[in-house]
Amino acid sequence: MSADSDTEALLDALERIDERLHDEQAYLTELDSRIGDADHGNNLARGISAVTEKRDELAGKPIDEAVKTVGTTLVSEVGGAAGPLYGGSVLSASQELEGGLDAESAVAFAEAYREKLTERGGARPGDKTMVDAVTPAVHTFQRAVEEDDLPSVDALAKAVDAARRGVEYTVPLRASKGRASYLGLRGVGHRDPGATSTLFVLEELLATAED
Amino acid sequence: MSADSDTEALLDALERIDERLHDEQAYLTELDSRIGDADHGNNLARGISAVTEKRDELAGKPIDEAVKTVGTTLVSEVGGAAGPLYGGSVLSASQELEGGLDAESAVAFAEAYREKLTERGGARPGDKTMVDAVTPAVHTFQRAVEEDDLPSVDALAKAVDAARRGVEYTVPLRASKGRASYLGLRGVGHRDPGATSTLFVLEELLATAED
Amino acid sequence: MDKLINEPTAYVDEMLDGMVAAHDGLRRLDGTDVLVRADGPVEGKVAVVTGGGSGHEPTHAGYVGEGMLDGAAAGAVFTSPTADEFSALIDAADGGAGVLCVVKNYEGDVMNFDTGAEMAGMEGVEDVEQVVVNDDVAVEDSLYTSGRRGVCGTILVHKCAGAKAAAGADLDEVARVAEKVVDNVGTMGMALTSCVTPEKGEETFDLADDEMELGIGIHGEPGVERTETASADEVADTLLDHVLDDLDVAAGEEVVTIVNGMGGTPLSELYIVQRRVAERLDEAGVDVHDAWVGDYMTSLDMKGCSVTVCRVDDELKELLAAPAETPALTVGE
Amino acid sequence: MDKLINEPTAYVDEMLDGMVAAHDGLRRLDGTDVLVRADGPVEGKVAVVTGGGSGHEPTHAGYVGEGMLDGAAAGAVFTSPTADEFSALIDAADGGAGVLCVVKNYEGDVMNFDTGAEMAGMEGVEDVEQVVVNDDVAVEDSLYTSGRRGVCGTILVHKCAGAKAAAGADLDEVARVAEKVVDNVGTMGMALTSCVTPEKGEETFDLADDEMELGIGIHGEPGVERTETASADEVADTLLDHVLDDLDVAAGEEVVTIVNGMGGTPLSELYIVQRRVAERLDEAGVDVHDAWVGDYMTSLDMKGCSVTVCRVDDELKELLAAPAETPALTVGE
Ligand SMILES: Nc1ncnc2c1ncn2[C@@H]1O[C@H](COP(=O)(O)OP(=O)(O)O)[C@@H](O)[C@H]1O
Ligand SMILES: Nc1ncnc2c1ncn2[C@@H]1O[C@H](COP(=O)(O)OP(=O)(O)O)[C@@H](O)[C@H]1O
Ligand SMILES: [Mg+2]
Ligand SMILES: [Mg+2]
Ligand SMILES: [Mg+2]
Ligand SMILES: [Mg+2]
Repeated sequence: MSADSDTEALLDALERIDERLHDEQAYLTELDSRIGDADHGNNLARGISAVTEKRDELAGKPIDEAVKTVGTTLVSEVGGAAGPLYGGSVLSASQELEGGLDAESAVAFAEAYREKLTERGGARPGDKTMVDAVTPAVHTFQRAVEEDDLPSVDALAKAVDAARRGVEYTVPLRASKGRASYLGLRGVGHRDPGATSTLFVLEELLATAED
Repeated sequence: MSADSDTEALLDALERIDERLHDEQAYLTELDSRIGDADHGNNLARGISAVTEKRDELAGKPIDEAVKTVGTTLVSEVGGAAGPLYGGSVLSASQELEGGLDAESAVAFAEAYREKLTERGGARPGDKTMVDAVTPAVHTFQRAVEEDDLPSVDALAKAVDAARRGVEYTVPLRASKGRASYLGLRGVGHRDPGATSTLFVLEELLATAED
Repeated sequence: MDKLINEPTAYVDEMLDGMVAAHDGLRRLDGTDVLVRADGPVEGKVAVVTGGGSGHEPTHAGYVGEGMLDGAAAGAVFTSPTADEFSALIDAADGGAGVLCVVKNYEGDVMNFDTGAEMAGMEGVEDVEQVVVNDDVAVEDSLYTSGRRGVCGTILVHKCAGAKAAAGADLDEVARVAEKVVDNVGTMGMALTSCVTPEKGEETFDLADDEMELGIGIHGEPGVERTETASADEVADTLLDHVLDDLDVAAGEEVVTIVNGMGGTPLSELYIVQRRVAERLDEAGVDVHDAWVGDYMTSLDMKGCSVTVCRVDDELKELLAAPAETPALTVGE
Repeated sequence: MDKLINEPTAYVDEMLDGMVAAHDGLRRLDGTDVLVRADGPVEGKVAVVTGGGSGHEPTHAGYVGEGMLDGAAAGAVFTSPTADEFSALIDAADGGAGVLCVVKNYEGDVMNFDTGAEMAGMEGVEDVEQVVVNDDVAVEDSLYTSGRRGVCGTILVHKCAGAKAAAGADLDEVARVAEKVVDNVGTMGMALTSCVTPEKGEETFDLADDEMELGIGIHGEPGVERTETASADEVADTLLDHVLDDLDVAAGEEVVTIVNGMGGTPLSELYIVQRRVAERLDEAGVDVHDAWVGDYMTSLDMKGCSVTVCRVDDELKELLAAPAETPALTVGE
């Protein structure tokens, strides 16, 4: 059944993301200590651990329900800014997967994620937040699928590339949202933690898709 | 007049003691940090400064009155254990100098100082306190003057020597009085700050006498 | 690591248990990190609640009790609580007359509280109002920031709103009073050392012995400027000048001040700062109605302080003087 | 140096001015480092006074006020006040019904207080009694020590004696109650870091990151034993075991506990210790009547804590619950 194999892929992806975020926990927290409050890696590690603990529960669900549970779990475990942003956006975008996961619904999911994220946090590109990784990634993915008719994996590879450039783009910026905004020009020269973690998640999604 | 020259000598001595205690302030405090609360040098420096500020007032007094003022000043400025011990003993012994300062009254002063000190603090030789410098110094001075008929300066030199041995004697002792007593065996191996400062004062008295 | 802790991950949980063990007036909601008044919810009274990351003790739950807060949600260290926790808090505190949520301005707190309030709304708590405190004058409120942070002035909001609610006012009135404090309070802080979080176990930022950070928040985040250390008087002057300037306090006006410690600075030093703050206000002809000195909103073991000034009128003075009985603040009858 | 100070030599003077600036209830005796109740002396009431070195804030003057102390003399940092100061304190506090001096056991304090009492006696204050507190169970009371130190248990002596005096008891009765607390209280402390005195500007003793000192006093003096650091629970167990053992507390007895911070340890960690103390006493069947958690008697910026246990009967419980209004401790009606 399609629901099952989609969810299976999700579980694979979550496992990879779990490993990656724990590997990068200290690094992300370190980035956050430069321009924030030194907890971003810890927040995400706590969240993804809670998600993977629900592995069995997720396994029995169709993809949209499973993703929804991922979102609510993040909302109720991560806290801080990242919790409602990551979790709330996943939660809200999950409904795009009602009919299962394919190239089209993946694009819809991505766009819904981006929309909810910007609506919730009020950040625009250039504000030095996770939005700077998410926006170019989503637009690139969308164009690659819808206009260039690329296979999803190739489209995702392009999206990851775009996100990576988005992360680098945050370095010289002055933040206008989040704790980094309190620093004014002192934050210039530092990578945004939320954008960076977004890139890590996308990289793991790509690795799953490539397998 | 005898009163004047005695007081003059006292002022000379106080000036030297003032310089010495300030020179050794950090060292005495350091000793106190090993087995006490790291303030002995500061306490004495504060006290001797207050005394030398009264230079003009002291200059007009006969020796016993001047020494009495030194005692009360120490009592009201030093605080801690050293204040009542040093100051109270000087204060109490000052009356031995009513007839002026000579070898005989100096012995009486020294003995009265020792007596008041041990009465007030309840420490005996071997308790690892200033008593370990004071007791041998006083006894040596007394014998040198009264039995060996040595001139005061030579007697004082012997007393200083005795005090120095008293200070060294405190090193391997376990304290039974003062803050050092709380340490039990951990205080063994450290010089007592109060005995050490007593030695410094005696050395300056000797230097004054020798001039 | 120079900390009295067991597992870093158990930090918040064990601290909350310790608070409940010490204070009969507090109760922990099962399965949450929310503390509420043991005798609550108080039927017919507007509830005043708050929440935020841990590490600021006695903020937040230290102010839960008669005459002040009805409950507080605790997040992980420096991390705002999740929406669920806020929702559980609102549900438990509601005594039927509505709930005022006092939130320190930061997107994380606001977003989680918003979601929590929505969730509580779904469960039948209808009247939930939010007041956002943004007293940190070190941060410009401009397009380039997410607004000013909420810091130590929040305690005065808790006190006044709590007293108003205790006096039987309705939700609108309680919210009005809270907003009045927000409109009249300013704070600026500084750090002499970084704090050490239990999870990281080492200093969040490097600060040399002869450096300090001005305009810090309460999460170990860097401040707005790094300078050479200065005397207590100079520090007091700098903080106070910024705050007075921002509030535009004039001679003849009445204020309440807080010299707040960041957790690792001894009380004696706070009084040295207080001395100068009082001297300066006296010189400026500003009337100090009351002065608080102590650790009200901390940043773990950080050394440093903040200075808060709040302009008060008769209403606020009366609310500040009203009785309160909480672990961290007691005002007698 | 990470301190909010001006000149180190002005430390005590400026701190006292800051206290008076913040607290209307306090008055400074001209030309001294003595703070007394602004509304004192209270005619016909026994006065309860104390004093000691500075650096332990809110001890001592933080407990001056209605229902507790009538005045306190402040010495230089960690140095007992001089006899003059004690004498001035006794004179100023005397309301004609006699003065009880609460002294923490240490030769310096006792000698200066004795001399001060003699001097006050010469000036017409006749009834002066001294109670010496020696609650530190870490120190053996033997020929080899100058007796046990007085530490945090002293606050309970202040509270009970102050309440008894406020209730109109005579000097003998006030002294009896103070002695009763002394007979039933024990404390043990530990340090994770050395404190830094303003004059020295660096740590008094070296303590590696993975070491702690057990059985410390409150003057930055070394403790009785240096060990590897341990978890909060293990620390709580060690301190509590020593105290319970010394007091010989049995199941079914009632106690009040204090988990006291040494100045640099955040409140959150004290609650983690409190959690374990409460758990252990519960297991032992000891009834905890009340638990205090906070910075009551500190050692500048030292990190660490002490645990105090005091056996209480109905009389002491009533005195502890009596109203008090002081800068550091308020008990409502
Ligand atoms: N308003 C916002 N919109 C989008 N992203 C934001 C916003 N505020 C913060 N972020 C992102 O959140 C990240 C910080 O997350 P985290 O450290 O977990 O939360 P907190 O800031 O509450 O400590 C930032 O690096 C930034 O990418
Ligand atoms: N009971 C006592 N008898 C004699 N000398 C004492 C006694 N107690 C302390 N001392 C001396 O006082 C010295 C410490 O003085 P100081 O550091 O100024 O006072 P404190 O101990 O109050 O900090 C000790 O080194 C010791 O020589
Ligand atoms: Mg963060
Ligand atoms: Mg000393
Ligand atoms: Mg955070
Ligand atoms: Mg001392």
